[in-house]
Amino acid sequence: MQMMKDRMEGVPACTFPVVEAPYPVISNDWVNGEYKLLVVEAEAAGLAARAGQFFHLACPPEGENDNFLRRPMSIHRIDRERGQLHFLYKVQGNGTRALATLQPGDTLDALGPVGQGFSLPAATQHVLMVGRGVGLATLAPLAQMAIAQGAKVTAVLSARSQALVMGRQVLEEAGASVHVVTDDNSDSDVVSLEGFIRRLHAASPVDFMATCGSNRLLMLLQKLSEEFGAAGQVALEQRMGCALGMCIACVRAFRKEPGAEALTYRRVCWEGPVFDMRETVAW
Amino acid sequence: MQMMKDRMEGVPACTFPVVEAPYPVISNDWVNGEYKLLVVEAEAAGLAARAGQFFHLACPPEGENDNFLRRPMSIHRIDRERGQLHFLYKVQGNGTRALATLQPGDTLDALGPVGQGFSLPAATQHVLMVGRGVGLATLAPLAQMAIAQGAKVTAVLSARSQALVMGRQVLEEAGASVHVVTDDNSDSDVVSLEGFIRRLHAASPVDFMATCGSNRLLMLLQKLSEEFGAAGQVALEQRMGCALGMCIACVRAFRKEPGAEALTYRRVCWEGPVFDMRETVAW
Amino acid sequence: MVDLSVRIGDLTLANPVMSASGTLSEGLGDVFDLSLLGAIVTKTITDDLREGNPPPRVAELRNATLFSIGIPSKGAAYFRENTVPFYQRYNAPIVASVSANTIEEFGALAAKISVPGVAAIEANVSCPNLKADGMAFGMDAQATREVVQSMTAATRLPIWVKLSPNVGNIAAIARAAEEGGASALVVANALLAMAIDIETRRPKVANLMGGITGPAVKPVLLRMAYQAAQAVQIPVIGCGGISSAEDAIEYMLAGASAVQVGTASFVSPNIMPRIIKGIEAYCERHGVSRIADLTGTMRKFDAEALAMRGSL
Amino acid sequence: MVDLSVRIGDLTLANPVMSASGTLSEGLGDVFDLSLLGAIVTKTITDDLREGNPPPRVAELRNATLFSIGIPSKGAAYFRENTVPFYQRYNAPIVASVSANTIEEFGALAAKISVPGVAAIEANVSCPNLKADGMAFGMDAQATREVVQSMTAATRLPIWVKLSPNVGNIAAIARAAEEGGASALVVANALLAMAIDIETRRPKVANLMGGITGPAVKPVLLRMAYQAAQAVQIPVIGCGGISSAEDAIEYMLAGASAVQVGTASFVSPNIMPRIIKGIEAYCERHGVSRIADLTGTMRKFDAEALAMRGSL
Ligand SMILES: Cc1cc2nc3c(=O)[nH]c(=O)nc-3n(C[C@H](O)[C@H](O)[C@H](O)COP(=O)(O)OP(=O)(O)OC[C@H]3O[C@@H](n4cnc5c(N)ncnc54)[C@H](O)[C@@H]3O)c2cc1C
Ligand SMILES: Cc1cc2nc3c(=O)[nH]c(=O)nc-3n(C[C@H](O)[C@H](O)[C@H](O)COP(=O)(O)OP(=O)(O)OC[C@H]3O[C@@H](n4cnc5c(N)ncnc54)[C@H](O)[C@@H]3O)c2cc1C
Ligand SMILES: Cc1cc2nc3c(=O)[nH]c(=O)nc-3n(C[C@H](O)[C@H](O)[C@H](O)COP(=O)(O)O)c2cc1C
Ligand SMILES: Cc1cc2nc3c(=O)[nH]c(=O)nc-3n(C[C@H](O)[C@H](O)[C@H](O)COP(=O)(O)O)c2cc1C
Ligand code: FES
Ligand code: FES
Repeated sequence: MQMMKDRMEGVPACTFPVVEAPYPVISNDWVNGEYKLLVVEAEAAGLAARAGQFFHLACPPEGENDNFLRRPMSIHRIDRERGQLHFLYKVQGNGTRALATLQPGDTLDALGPVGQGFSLPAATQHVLMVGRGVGLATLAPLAQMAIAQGAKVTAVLSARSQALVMGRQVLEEAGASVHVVTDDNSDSDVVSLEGFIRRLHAASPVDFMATCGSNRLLMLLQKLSEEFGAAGQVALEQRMGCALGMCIACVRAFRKEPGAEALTYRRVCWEGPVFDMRETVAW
Repeated sequence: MQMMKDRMEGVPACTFPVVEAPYPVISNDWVNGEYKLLVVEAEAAGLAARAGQFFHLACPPEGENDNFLRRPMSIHRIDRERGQLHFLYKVQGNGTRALATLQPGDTLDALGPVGQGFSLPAATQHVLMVGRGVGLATLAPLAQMAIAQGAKVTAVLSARSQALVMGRQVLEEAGASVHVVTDDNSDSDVVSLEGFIRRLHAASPVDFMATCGSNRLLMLLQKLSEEFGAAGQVALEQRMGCALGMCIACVRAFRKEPGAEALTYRRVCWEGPVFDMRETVAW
Repeated sequence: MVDLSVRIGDLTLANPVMSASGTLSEGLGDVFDLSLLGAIVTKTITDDLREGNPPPRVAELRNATLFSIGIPSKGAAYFRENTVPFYQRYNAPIVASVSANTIEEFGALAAKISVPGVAAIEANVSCPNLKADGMAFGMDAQATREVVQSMTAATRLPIWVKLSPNVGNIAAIARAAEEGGASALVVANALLAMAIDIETRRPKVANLMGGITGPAVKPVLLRMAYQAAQAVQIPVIGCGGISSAEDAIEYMLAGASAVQVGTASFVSPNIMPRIIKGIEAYCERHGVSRIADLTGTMRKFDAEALAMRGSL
Repeated sequence: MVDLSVRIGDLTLANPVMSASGTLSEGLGDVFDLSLLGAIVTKTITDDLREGNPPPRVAELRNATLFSIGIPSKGAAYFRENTVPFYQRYNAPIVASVSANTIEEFGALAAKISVPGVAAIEANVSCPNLKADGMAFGMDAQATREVVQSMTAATRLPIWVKLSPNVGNIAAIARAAEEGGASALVVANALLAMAIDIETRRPKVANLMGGITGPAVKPVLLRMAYQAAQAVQIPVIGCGGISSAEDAIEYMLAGASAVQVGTASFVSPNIMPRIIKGIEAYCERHGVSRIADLTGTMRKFDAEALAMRGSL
């Protein structure tokens, strides 16, 4: 705590909420065969991030790939005690492969926090979050926030196999009750999940739902949230230029109003990445 | 020698004299505050290089600088016994700064040998070579060649200070008698040098002269070689694209015939880098 | 102390660095104080409401990006009521970029947005995404002249014309814009380009073609800025691939009076203030007391002296 | 086994990879067997003797080069007596690139070099270095048409036309060349560009402007190759920034029947054989049995389906 205090004193009056800064890398280890967890040391501006916000990360150039653009990455964990930010990312293309080369002692050039995070109605009692694959990275801070707000959290983690389940520990530490479903176990399909959620809701009514990373899950939660009368939000992805609302590249089509037929483009980085499920068009 | 033989046996029939290949780096050390000596392991094609030829070196990308083009570099020493090539280079711009980062165990991507080297008339008795700065890098293999051909070699090394004199050892090992002149010592000016060369010539007539790296020295040797009736060659530099005669970028103006007034462009990489002094235009 | 101010027609800018249209929005104000800028050029608007192109709208290239945004627009009324008041909180002139479907509409839109707070109007006659095959007003000298005439007749604000680089003879278009009454030229918009994902065989942006922006194409745009500056008397504002003070200075030496920075702000949102500082440092190092004195001071090689010389 | 051959008019090439004019000479034969190439395109000659531009003629750019060579030439007689016999030792068709000062001279030169061993003639109507401000035949549709007509009247060899990219409407020029009787188009020559050393304030090449070549500008040239291929029935040969099999395939998907490789051979002289192998491997991986089947198989996004979708 003392350390934290000193760090905050060193920071100039934080008039600009978004900072482009070098973050010292603390660790960058594989969590399974596909994902790495990047932990960096953060200053006040970075730690002010809210659940659902993201950072825009510069990936080091590698050989022929200069990785010209930054890459958007959700905050997986905001550890204000230790003054750390966690990113959980899938190593897939040129950019994330280059990110994967960062080592303790290197610095991560990150821009953020940016975007509209989750907003949880004050009276929320029971949050259900369902995430698949990398979607899990984004949902964890919501659990932290919901529990801090006094709500109960049930997190359903869906993955191809048990070995690919991630984030369980972060969620349980935050106080969520975690339910794992896998393709291997044949309980990750929509029908099984719908059954599970209906039973859960019957036992303890769900009044807020959140998801990320799967169209299939989004459609299921859209249906159930409407039926249950629960609020619902979804974190979306799109290719980005600036992450600051400037280039208007990261649009997706949304209903002009919740439930409306008429569509309009909105910027995932600026109006989102978290959107009301009722205005979101499944893809 | 056994090692050498094995290496040569591994090489495919050398129908193509110019090879683009990875050369294992053996060492890359500073020889003074400005120059580094890069020693690489070479195959038969590389070791077939002749005095005055050069290689076109790919410099690793570094940060924003992709060092798109290769850099021409003279062969400073062809060590056929050890199967090594030496490059002596000045660290000055983006490319050479990147070259300077190569470490033992890395590989150097080199294209060569290319260019027309020195050609020494068979009956040559006494070779005088005068080099300044990086010019010395280029002249050393000529000493080796001349002595192998039975000629005597006097090498004049000119430098700003004693500390910047390089290549003395290579030359002496080859059997040349070395004379050092420096600005600090006030004996590197043209007048002093001219005196020295005249005395040398009087004692032991010079019938071949070579130089590299200084316009001032070129003009002096042009005058003296004409007066002494000695042959003379000079190694020149120019910005290059391909080093294979293809792009016609590396031209300089030359006399159409030795001594002629009419000028024409010739490619430094293809018709040179070694030219007859009598067709060379001082700059 | 270096005098950083530059004059663009009747307008004096505190420094020569401004945003390129379509690359700045409110969000940049979350990163630094936009009052530091020489000017704030806003995203092009049309008076008709537009959603823009379908996504994906951006692809990463080597040292460059391919953007295909179209001109999403909320119209002139929204601009007057929201955009202008927002940027008026900053102490930098607002330059309003506009586009339209016809010459008359260019004039009408210029009139509609000539409101207090707007210091100049930039005519985007060159957006490569709007018309099939990239054809635009800016590819034709006569159409360019008429667009400017229509606008100068409709407003007393200075008109800047942002040229299209997708032309054979930029000097001719530059002269046409000057004849039409332009106060300054922005040279230039983005070169039309495309890229294909060879695994899916699909174009990398949905709209097939887009504008290539960023450092990769700077030498082409720099050449055009030079040619335009040679062709006209009015100030030229360089634009294309500027991502450092060195790039900005290169444009100024070639004849630009000021510069616009686009894609570089996406890569590094603080780049514009850094460029301003960097130009200042260069001027100090080179003993230049007024930044405006850099404009057009490239020293050509003497062709004759060079003709048969081979010096490095 | 993939069939690598492609047809360019009446000519069948063993594979679609050839040199770009001005980027191959005898020296490359010291590195690999030039018989591996689809064709050997020789450096542009004029009939008059020329020394070319003063040095420095080359500057390094990011991911690109700036070349300002001019057209040094030893004339038609030297070409017939030396260049053709030299390349005849290889088993690859020779394509002779020519340029001239007038339309008539284009025809006359074509006649002079129509000797056994030459398989086609490429008209370089686009060299950006020859005329002030980069103006060239290739910037004008009518002049391009007449150049080709003059050449087809003077020789029975197929005429390829290498277009200039420094134009607004490449499709119009492409159609003019086709109407003139061209057998194929090469799209395109180098974009005119410049660069300034801000410390010395001097241009980086003595001639001030030069052609920017290499990967940086590929997306612009690819767009032009696509537009030209859409506009004509004759084969298009893609050229500009190709430095890998992936690049070559991208051009073919966009509509090119073959490709020319330039600057990449300077960076890596073995690149052309590597590209040939790489295209073959891609075809095998994708179950394409004839390389010629790649041409024009880019799959456009369905505009309607996309219109309001937001999928990644
Ligand atoms: C708001 C947001 C939060 C995200 N959070 C996470 C996270 O916490 N963990 C994680 O693993 N991934 C996350 N992603 C996805 C992540 O951005 C991509 O995996 C990453 O950009 C891929 O980069 P690459 O260079 O490795 O892949 P490549 O496919 O080589 O990338 C090529 C280009 O496409 C873009 N791109 C590719 N996939 C995506 C994508 N899914 N979303 C956006 N842009 C993409 C890249 O940024 C790059 O510009 C998030 C995306 C968004 C929009
Ligand atoms: C045939 C030949 C042999 C050479 N041998 C040696 C040698 O043995 N040792 C040595 O230290 N140097 C030698 N040089 C010079 C060496 O090539 C340059 O020092 C080097 O290219 C500089 O690269 P840079 O990126 O560090 O410099 P920068 O100035 O950043 O280079 C910018 C560009 O200019 C070119 N360039 C700059 N200076 C020269 C130059 N003098 N000659 C040719 N191109 C240049 C570079 O290749 C590059 O393309 C030789 C040059 C030639 C032509
Ligand atoms: C995302 C994006 C949107 C743009 N929108 C506009 C626009 O609305 N109007 C306009 O005149 N230019 C627009 N441009 C072009 C830029 O203003 C600028 O001319 C171009 O990006 C080249 O500069 P740069 O290389 O610094 O990015 C846009 C560019 C980008 C990258
Ligand atoms: C050094 C050099 C010389 C060139 N000379 C010619 C020429 O004589 N005739 C011609 O049509 N194109 C010439 N070009 C253009 C190339 O043929 C080619 O169109 C251009 O380099 C683009 O391809 P690249 O990016 O693969 O290099 C030359 C290019 C270079 C780099
Ligand atoms: S990424 Fe630029 S507006 Fe969203
Ligand atoms: S460097 Fe290309 S011809 Fe000499």
